[in-house]
Amino acid sequence: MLYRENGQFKTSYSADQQIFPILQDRIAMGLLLAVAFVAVPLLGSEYMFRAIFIPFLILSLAALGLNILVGYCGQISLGTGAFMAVGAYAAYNFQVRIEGMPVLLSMLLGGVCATAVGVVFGIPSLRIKGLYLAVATLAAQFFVDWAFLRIKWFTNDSASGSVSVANVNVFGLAIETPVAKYLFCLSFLIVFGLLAKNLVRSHIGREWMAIRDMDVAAAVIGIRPVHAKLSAFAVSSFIVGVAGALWGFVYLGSWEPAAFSIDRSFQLLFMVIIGGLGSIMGSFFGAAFIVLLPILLDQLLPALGSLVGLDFDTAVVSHVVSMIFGALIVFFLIAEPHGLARLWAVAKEKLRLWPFPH
Amino acid sequence: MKLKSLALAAALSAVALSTVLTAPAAYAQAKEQFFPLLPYRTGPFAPNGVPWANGFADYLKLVNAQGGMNGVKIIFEECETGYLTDKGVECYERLKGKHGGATMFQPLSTGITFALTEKAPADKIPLITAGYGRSESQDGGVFKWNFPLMGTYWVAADALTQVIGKKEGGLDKLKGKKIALVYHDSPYGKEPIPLLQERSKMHGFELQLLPVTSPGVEQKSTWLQIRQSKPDYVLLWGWGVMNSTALKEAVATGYPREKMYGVWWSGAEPDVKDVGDGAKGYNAVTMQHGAEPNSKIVKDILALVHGKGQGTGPKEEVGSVLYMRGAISAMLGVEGVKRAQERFGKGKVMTGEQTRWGLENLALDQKKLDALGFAGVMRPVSTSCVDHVGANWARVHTWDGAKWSFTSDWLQADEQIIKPMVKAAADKYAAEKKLTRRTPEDCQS
Amino acid sequence: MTTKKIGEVILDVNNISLSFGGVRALSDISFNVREHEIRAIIGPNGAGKSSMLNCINGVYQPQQGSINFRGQTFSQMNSRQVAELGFARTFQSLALFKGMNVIDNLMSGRNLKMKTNLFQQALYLGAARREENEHRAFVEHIIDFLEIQAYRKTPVGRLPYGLQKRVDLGRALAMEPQVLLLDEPMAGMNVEEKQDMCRFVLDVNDEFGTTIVLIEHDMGVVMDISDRVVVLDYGKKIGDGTPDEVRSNADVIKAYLGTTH
Amino acid sequence: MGPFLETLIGGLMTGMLYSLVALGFVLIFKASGVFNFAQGAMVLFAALTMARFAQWIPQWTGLTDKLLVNLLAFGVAMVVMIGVAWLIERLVLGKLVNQEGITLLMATLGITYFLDGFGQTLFGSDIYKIDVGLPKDPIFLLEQTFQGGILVNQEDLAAAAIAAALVALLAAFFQYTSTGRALRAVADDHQAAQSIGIPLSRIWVIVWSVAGFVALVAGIIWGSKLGVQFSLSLVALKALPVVILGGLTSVPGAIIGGLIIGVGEKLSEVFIGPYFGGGIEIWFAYVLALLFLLVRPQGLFGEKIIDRV
Repeated sequence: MLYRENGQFKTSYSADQQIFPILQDRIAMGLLLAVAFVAVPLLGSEYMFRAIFIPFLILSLAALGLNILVGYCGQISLGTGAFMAVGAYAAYNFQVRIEGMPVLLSMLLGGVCATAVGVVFGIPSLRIKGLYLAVATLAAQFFVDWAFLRIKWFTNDSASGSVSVANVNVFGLAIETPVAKYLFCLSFLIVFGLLAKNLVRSHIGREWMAIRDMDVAAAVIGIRPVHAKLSAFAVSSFIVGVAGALWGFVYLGSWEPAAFSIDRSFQLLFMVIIGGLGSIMGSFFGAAFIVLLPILLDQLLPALGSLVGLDFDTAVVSHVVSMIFGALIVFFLIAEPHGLARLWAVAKEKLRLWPFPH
Repeated sequence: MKLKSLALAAALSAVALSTVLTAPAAYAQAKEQFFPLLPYRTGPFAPNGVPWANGFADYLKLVNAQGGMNGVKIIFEECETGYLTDKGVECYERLKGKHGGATMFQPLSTGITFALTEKAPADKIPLITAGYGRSESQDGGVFKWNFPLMGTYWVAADALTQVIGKKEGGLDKLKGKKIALVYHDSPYGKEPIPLLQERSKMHGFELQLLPVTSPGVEQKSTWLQIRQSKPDYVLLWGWGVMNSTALKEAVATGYPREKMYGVWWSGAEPDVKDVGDGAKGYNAVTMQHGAEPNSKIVKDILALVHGKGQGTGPKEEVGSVLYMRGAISAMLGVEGVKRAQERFGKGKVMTGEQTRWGLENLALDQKKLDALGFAGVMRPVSTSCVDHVGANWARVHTWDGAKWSFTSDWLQADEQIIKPMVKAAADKYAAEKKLTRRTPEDCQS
Repeated sequence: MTTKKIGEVILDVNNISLSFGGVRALSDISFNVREHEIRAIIGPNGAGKSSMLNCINGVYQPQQGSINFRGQTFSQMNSRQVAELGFARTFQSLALFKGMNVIDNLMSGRNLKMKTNLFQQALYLGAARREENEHRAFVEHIIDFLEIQAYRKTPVGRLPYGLQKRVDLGRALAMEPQVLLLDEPMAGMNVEEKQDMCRFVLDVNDEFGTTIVLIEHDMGVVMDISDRVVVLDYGKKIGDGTPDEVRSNADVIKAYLGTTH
Repeated sequence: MGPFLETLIGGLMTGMLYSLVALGFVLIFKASGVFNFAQGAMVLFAALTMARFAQWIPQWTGLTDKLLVNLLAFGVAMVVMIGVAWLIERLVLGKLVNQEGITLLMATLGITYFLDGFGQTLFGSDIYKIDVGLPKDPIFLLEQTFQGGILVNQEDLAAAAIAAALVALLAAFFQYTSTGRALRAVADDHQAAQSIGIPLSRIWVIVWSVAGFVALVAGIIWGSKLGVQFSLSLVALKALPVVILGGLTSVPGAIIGGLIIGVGEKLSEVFIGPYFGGGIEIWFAYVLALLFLLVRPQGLFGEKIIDRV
């Protein structure tokens, strides 16, 4: 009953173009932020922060980046892990090689490097489409994996090829405690989420979607595919790269290329599919879903098993998890190609019209 | 539409449930010491991960069956890592708080070890990385919480060079020889390189590095290169499916297995059993473990654990190489706790901090080992504040087509070579992390 | 309509030939278009009408021939360039951006005219916001003109065919074109829809004085609204002139009017 | 010279095996427009089934004759793969008709995860043995011409032979059987195929079964080389550059592409690799394919795509 938009008339185009045109949504968003910034830090347990919230936030950021490329511009990429890696290792190098380099800056610079690499590997997208491009991006994945294993310079000549960063602190505040890390990642996510939203609702966003939906028509109305695709690759890789830097600096603290393997690329792709292609919200839903599901099943299945008297060993559990993943991917593609975000929208639609069916 | 709302419901409930479930039960049981397990029973390396985990679990069960650690029973819980670093970190976070707090962690993965090395000090939980992990972490002065007990990959590599030296009739005879290192292209595989380079400088043998991309099922070109460069020996730093593949390729290119030496991850039954006779003559180093089907400890486990139908894995596996590895690793953890109890009170549950002291002051002499049933299996281990490795002895065993049997006597890695390397590496790490070495006072804590 | 003043020749198509692999799609086509006129291209299926338009706005690259627009001569057009010259076009098989709503589809027509850079857009302050609003205002005029106010926020994929055709036209108009290329704007429409569409085309033509080149099947419509007609058959030009001339052209009658469509 | 020839031959052999996996991709793509990422998972699944039944059948029935056991196991595996094909059509493809390629690709990613998990839950994740009696020992040619001779791996030789035979078989199947022709018809145009009364769903089941068969053979060969284990599903990643290079729709493309990649990768690793510290073959294959694409976006034998408006 409370969720109604009638009586809210837009008197200006800016008002009509807001991110959340409906008052109730704005209120809800405000509450959500309040919870995220105040309630969660007060209530969350350390495990929640370290094992759920922080990875969730960072991966949402990465998914957000990927969604711009896949969801908005329609250029599929199986090399996301590689771009995360570039972000992480580049940031690491800025950190260790330049004395007194502020962490925040090295992370952003990491993102910039990822952008460069992203654009380079995006160039094939001008010639090749769809499936072919998917394979082309795998080239990025494997090459980058190899480069960080082989080229000692990138890892500051560490014997084993894995690197670790000193205590992260930003503007003098140490990002040490789980809560601090959580808030750090959260602010990153919100800022980038906002910027991304602005991009996709401005003309650059329309260029991307035009290319995605009907590239010939897009060209005819004067959109340059080169510009659209490469800008999508650039923006996407930048965000993904920053996410990679966060993953290394804040979540792992010490890492090797395997942390950004092809599995990561697939994981992120799944987040985007399940969450909702072409939806900022969707990226968050997807990340939450994919981060939580295995953890949940890990703990749920043995419990269920013991109820019916068989005990799953950990191997079976993780196999079942991958089965469920697979099944869900297919399920979503069939039942709801636009993912959780769409379900969310549908639910809201219903609520708005409630109690009337239409 | 029905499907959709269903999915929505599923998604939401999943979120809701998880928030409830994943909060660890942080209540302490009376008299129960919690041992978390981070095995990998899945993925490309499962064949090696499984027996290790079973041995580990069985030993803990044995301890309980024998009345626990001075009356303190052990509870343990597994969390599958699949050898994925982020999964490992999640497991660590999940388990560290449970059942009154984790006693110690044994990550069983170089990647996870690296990640946890950053976290353990803050949580005051020691890390045991028996025979693996980062080699420089044996420097207790910098790595207060890491315990690469009974040797690191550097120890393993050093022992192997010595064996080869012996075979040639003296290390000096290695001059002008060529040794190829076929290694898993990852931090794990790269660990031995600095030491081998050091050795090759000393003795003037040529070291050929041949990385194999994980998981290592594609090695044709590697072995073609070996066939062309004809090294006198091949060191195999492989793993899981990579080992059997390497041996098969060796057969296919006709490289003599007698001249192949593997690290201990490449020297267990799963690595050779499906190559069978093809692997006959292949050697691997063992760090105080190995196939010991007749040792007392194995008999005990068969009697008190499998006998009661509580065996974790199949009976046949008990006493196999990696099974023993797991059992020994578990034993070291248990002994660490017992040692701690000697100082902080027998029959009490030890905190991670106390256990750390126990591990740092391990004194497993032959008598103790015999009592534990490890007579003949391993040599004494004794650690100190600066030395977190405790022992650097190794043996080589050889596959005769059906089973592994020891073909060398005990060798000790050369401290003169390893010590300075450890110190240098540890200092570099300390510098990177802006750490200062521990003071003698700190050692007393 | 007779009152409308037809201007100079602005678009001159000379000896265009196009082929895919071996297949000749167009051979040696020439015709011109005067300012403000409505120029129709007719012909049976596969006559090469759409290919002709595709050559003009750079979707296909003709092997021979040149196109002259307002004194500039091009042997090959590139879509971007053509758009900047002031060409807009609608598509036979709908080519709307299905994932976007009506407003965004029309706004995308304004893309060429939007100048703020990526960073301004990311911040969405000042310039970027102002720009959005100005162009939004213009788009709203078109929405009113095409009488689709009710569907502003509807994803075009969900609109009925007739309306989609209108949005397609709207997107072209949003570009404020000098020359409007319409590829079968009335194909597959019922009578009312056709009448509406005719009205829009004529209004565009005399309100905004836009020059229009249109492909159409429906002879009735063509003969009513167009000033001059080009007839293609199997990639060749077989007739050119006012509707009446064309009607009386023997080849045309044989090739086209005779046959049923 | 000797080493070069050796590497070349080795490369060709490996290439043959790549083609075998690539063939699976091409078949399915031709007939159902699906870029089947799950081909690797199918290889693993088929091989697991085969390996385990070869192990179980003697235990259950007491059969000892190795050939017979292998044949039985093969039969079982084949049936299973047909079942898988049917289920995939039923539960996945049937419900995704006329979706874009990307969607279908993602669907097969889902199938991949499912099959990997399912296979290992059923059959375990240890290393299993497939022994169809392929010879293991190397033979040496031209020992008088080259010192040390040229090494040829008999197993690879046999494998390559089988692969070649299989390709011939499939070619014949497509040429001369009515089903084969029907498949080609579908490949060329779905509507047309339907209009002349070829039921798509059945065709798809058949194609996926054929792909399953190819996967099984590939699985057996790789399996007997490497042992049957999770990593087997990764051979799909080796086959991707092959299909891309060869063109998604061309069977000969798959073969030639396979050979090119196989040779290119081995030569690069052996002769260029050392200068880069080795381990380059995995990405070299991809970069090779990529560079090639830039010149010829539709691949070696793929059909050219024209945008119609």
